[in-house]
Amino acid sequence: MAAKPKLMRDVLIQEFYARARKDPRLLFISADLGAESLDTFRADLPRQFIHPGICEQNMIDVAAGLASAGKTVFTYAMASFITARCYEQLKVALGAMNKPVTVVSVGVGLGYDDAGPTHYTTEDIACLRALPNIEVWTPCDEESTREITIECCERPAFRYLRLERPGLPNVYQGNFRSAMGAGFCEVAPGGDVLILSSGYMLHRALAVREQLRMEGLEVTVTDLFRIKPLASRDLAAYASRFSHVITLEEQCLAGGFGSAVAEALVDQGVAKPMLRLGLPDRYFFENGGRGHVLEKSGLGVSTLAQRITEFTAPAARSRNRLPSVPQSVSF
Amino acid sequence: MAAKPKLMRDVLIQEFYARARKDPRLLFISADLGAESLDTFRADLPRQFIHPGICEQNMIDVAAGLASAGKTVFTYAMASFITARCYEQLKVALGAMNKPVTVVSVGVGLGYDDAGPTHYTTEDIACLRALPNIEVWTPCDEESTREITIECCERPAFRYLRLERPGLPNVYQGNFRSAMGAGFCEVAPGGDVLILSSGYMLHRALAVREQLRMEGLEVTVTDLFRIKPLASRDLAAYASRFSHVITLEEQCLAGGFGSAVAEALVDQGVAKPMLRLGLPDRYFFENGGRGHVLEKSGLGVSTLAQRITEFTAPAARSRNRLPSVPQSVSF
Amino acid sequence: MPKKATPSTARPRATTPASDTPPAPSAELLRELTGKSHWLRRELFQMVMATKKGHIPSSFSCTELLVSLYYGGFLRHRKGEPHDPSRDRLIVSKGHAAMALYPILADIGFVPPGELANFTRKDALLRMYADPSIPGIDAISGSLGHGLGIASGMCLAAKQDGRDQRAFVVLGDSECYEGSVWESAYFAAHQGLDNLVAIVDRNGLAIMGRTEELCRIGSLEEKFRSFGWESLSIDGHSYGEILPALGRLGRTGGKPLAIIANTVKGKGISFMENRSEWHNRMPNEAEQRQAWLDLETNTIAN
Amino acid sequence: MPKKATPSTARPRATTPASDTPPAPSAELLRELTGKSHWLRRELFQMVMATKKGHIPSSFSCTELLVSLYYGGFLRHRKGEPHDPSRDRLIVSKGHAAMALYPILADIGFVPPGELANFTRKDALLRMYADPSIPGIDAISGSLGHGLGIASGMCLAAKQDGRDQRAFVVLGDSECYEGSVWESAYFAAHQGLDNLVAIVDRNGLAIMGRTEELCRIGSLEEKFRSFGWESLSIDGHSYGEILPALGRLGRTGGKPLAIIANTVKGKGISFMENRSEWHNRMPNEAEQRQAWLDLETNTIAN
Ligand SMILES: Cc1ncc(C[n+]2csc(CCOP(=O)(O)OP(=O)(O)O)c2C)c(N)n1
Ligand SMILES: Cc1ncc(C[n+]2csc(CCOP(=O)(O)OP(=O)(O)O)c2C)c(N)n1
Ligand SMILES: [Mg+2]
Ligand SMILES: [Mg+2]
Repeated sequence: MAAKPKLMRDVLIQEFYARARKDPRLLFISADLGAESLDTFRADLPRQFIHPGICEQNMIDVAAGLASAGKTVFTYAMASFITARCYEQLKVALGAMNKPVTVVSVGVGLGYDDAGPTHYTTEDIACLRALPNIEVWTPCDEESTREITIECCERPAFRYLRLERPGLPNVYQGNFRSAMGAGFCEVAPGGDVLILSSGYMLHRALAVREQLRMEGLEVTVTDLFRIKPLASRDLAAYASRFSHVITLEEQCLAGGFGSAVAEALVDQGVAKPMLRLGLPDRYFFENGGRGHVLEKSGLGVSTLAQRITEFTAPAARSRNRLPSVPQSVSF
Repeated sequence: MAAKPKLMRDVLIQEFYARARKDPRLLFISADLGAESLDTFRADLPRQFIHPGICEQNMIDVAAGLASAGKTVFTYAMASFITARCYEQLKVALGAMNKPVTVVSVGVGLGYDDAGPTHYTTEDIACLRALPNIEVWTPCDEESTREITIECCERPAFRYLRLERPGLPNVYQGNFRSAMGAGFCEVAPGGDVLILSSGYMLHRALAVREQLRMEGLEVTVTDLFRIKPLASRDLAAYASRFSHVITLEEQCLAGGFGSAVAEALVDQGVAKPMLRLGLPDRYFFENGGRGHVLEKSGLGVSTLAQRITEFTAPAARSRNRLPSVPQSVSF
Repeated sequence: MPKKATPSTARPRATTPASDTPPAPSAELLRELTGKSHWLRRELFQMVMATKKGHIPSSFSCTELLVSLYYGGFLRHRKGEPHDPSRDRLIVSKGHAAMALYPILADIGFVPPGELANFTRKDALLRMYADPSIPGIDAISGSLGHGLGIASGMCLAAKQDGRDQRAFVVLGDSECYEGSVWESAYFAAHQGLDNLVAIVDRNGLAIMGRTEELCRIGSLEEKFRSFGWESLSIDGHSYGEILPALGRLGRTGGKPLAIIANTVKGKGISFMENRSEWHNRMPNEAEQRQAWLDLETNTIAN
Repeated sequence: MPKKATPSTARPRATTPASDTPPAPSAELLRELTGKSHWLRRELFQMVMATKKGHIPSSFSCTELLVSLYYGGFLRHRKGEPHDPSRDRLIVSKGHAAMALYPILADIGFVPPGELANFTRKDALLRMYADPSIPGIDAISGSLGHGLGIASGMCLAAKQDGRDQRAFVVLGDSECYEGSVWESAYFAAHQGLDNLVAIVDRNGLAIMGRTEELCRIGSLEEKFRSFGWESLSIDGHSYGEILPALGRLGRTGGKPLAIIANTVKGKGISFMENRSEWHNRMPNEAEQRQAWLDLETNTIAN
């Protein structure tokens, strides 16, 4: 069995640390979220670690001020608190002033398993991609986390990084950097059906792909790791090669990941049968953890496989569809 | 010429006032945004008017507490400050606790003309429709403002009301209430091309329709005033009767109004040539006011007419499209 | 030999003004409450150990505060009637310690006692962060900085309706970094919410270390006073100080009341006391044995 | 006869401690600055009247504060060099009054003087709410509660880099309702930002009325002090008090400095003074004549 994957936050902090040791302009601000690697960082580089108290709004404004004075700043906290709680600060102080600050969010989606709605962050893609000047990145493994971190250190910009709480198994083998510019990367080819996903759910997509393959359906899984700026034209051209496009996310469907893909296809005039798989539109107060909530939400691996099979089965093309759908569209 | 339309906020406050006089459980909280009608309200019903200071976060939490104790609460402030500034409070205290509070936002879009990015609110549709339990309504005239207000007083729920800063000319003539349940209403019929819009931009859509009519192109203008819950099936069925679907909004295109429509069409399997017209993805620091910014953003009436003509012209069906678009899609 | 738990006499003494002091609690009540502390800590420890989920140190620093509210007669309620609208309200705004209420809620018949063993288990009632779906819980928790505003709304509603209802809010000291706390502080003072009590669990620790080293908080007593509150500091593990402090409720000349309770995070488990690293950690087997020994011995002088 | 503008002697006196007081400003400087007040108010009035856009009362309550910073030698800058990185920073965090800087920025050669007449006009440089695209403006404004945090970041960076650079933030008193202000207050104190000065324009008015009636603010001097700041109150229209207060910069024993400047909203225009309804209103022709008369007479005793 493979070694337990490193926590994404440790990957990021270690990479940042290596550069911060050489460059005192690199500053790390945490609103009281820790990490093993951060203990080392604090001990070695106390002047480059800033604890602003548990106040996310001030953290973002301070980061804007530091960046104005030439610092390369990473801000770091739990996903909901570094996005929803200080959304206007992100909009005004980082977005409108276009400050090169990296906003590192830990535990997106249902990552804080047992915590419930206050910690679940299922609207961050919808909110943050609505801001001009921002970039939104979702790594899915150690390599992609590392490469994105390097990019943030070396070419600072206003970026939002969506880290998972746990470490995730490897997806990339040295090929992430070359894929970075494109914004998406086919990580498992096969068949006529495309699943687009990212982060934690990308791994679930891969599991669904395995299950479908056993059932005789081949699907391609592609990591759409940069949801903003979205490579709309390239993505649409790519998607147009498939018969069906499926998006899989651990976000609300309104405005989220699948919504961004739908926008791209519609804007580029690519009409494909598309299935957007994501969380139902409600708050989750269930005990039982991430897997359980996903299961109950129709996002368990077998349920997903079944939903995809049904969606892509020829019969489904007329079923569950509006009577008034035109039989032929060309534009 | 018609009388100058009443400010939307005055319509809302007067309607609320009429009920509040009879029912002391109705409370109005303003984070320091005034209105002529509010001066009357404060003078007559001082116990039912609450000024929490200029602190939008506390305003929302207090409203949640009041609602928990059976009060019918309206909270009121400028659009950006009552949405972005207290977004996590909306999520946690009103959304997750499902409290029947009406969040009244004034000056959505570029409504605060000369103010620039801190006051422009071009991401509120994207953010707020991402919250479970919320309803999102955009009135476009006096009648729709009044009817929605009555609904909020009589059947309180967690609702977000997007008011314009200025008063807008009449669109409805006694027919809004009967349209309310549907969530959208055809306000100007004609031709094969559908423009969906709401609020301020609905009026621009009507102006564009006039111009296009003079140029010989008939378009239908439909007011999609409830963007959440979205009547996806009905809307898709309705849209499928047209040859082209156009959305027009004063929001960012990522996750906004047109995005919600695109989601509905894609989810319902209605493939239509669709054009999403909205703001470019940047912050606006220009002087010159709303009209000027819209003009510069390609949303001036003649530019819009031209964009729509080009989009719907038969020649356009292949132009500006990806080479790989399938020539025939049926599903 | 295990290090003994810090005796609470090491904490600063109460600053309650001498005049207008409520009568001292009886020795009998003090004994009863001390027994409840002892009981609650053991219940909580077992509850957490069952699934290894929850926050012990944060719950143990406010144990005496919660016991005082429920068993000292301050949080007026009727046994078995969580939905009684006249019940006084309590929001543990430092929501990671709201779980400390569960054994109490079971004890007073608000939730079935059998549920304690199912804490955080699949489909069970009691969640890591409490919310109003649990009988007796008055607000959602888990995000810091909401409780004071929500409780202010409740207290204002009670006043408007002429109901004699109070609300208590337990805040973390680091929670008081959140600006929303101070927004609500203005509001409660201006509205004259003398039916509102904020109790700050001043254990001196955030997750990453000591508050005064990370980002100085200084005197919360002075801060609340400067925001127009009646404000006093006490030893938050001493019933002899907590009860008189709570007794000031209703004697504040129309002001909301802030009680800064100096406490020890992890109080009662020697090796957890005052150690921030235990915020998110679970004891191993040897540590569990030591912890249980500490809890059985109960060296806390309440 | 028009009502005379309130003489500033009606305001509370300074509380600067007697010891460690910087030398009193010379009579000549006081005369020069008084002239600048007179000039700035008239410039602003004309600027606003041209397009009937802007916020006069909010600008007039902080006129003397801004004049002191630029012409009293506190905000160190080089004429005509807005992009000099060593320039001291100023954020008018009550952004609706950031426009009050424009005539000064023109005067010191940061923006072309001709731009004043184009304030808020299409495609012109000077906007209703200032932002860094305007030379000499250090942060975006228009949303309350950001300036102190942004300035804190700037001051911390200066300290880390060993640069002798300061930042001044002008806050509205109602802006201090915003919790984000207090979040930043903790931070600045903890970081020892004695190169940071917060000046609160304590005019006692929000948009809807008097702060103490809407939602009591009370003593901001005490609040800042309780958050670890050096803090003092002055008459914000009296140069004799403003200059010594600013002179305390660098003598605060490592603390950031908060100056609570008691002011009159609309100061200098008799019928606007202390009247919240003028926040968003424009004078009609008769009122304009009256206003100009007041401004020409200039009854303010600085
Ligand atoms: C708004 C918000 N920010 C951050 C967190 C993450 N968090 C949970 S508990 C905690 C530390 C709380 O410290 P304190 O308030 O002192 O409580 P204690 O456990 O010490 O009693 C933090 C940072 C949160 N829950 N909510
Ligand atoms: C976050 C935020 N909320 C609300 C507003 C709207 N607003 C602009 S100015 C103002 C009143 C400000 O009063 P004060 O800070 O006392 O400034 P003054 O004009 O009295 O100097 C308000 C509520 C805003 N700009 N930003
Ligand atoms: Mg603590
Ligand atoms: Mg004021």
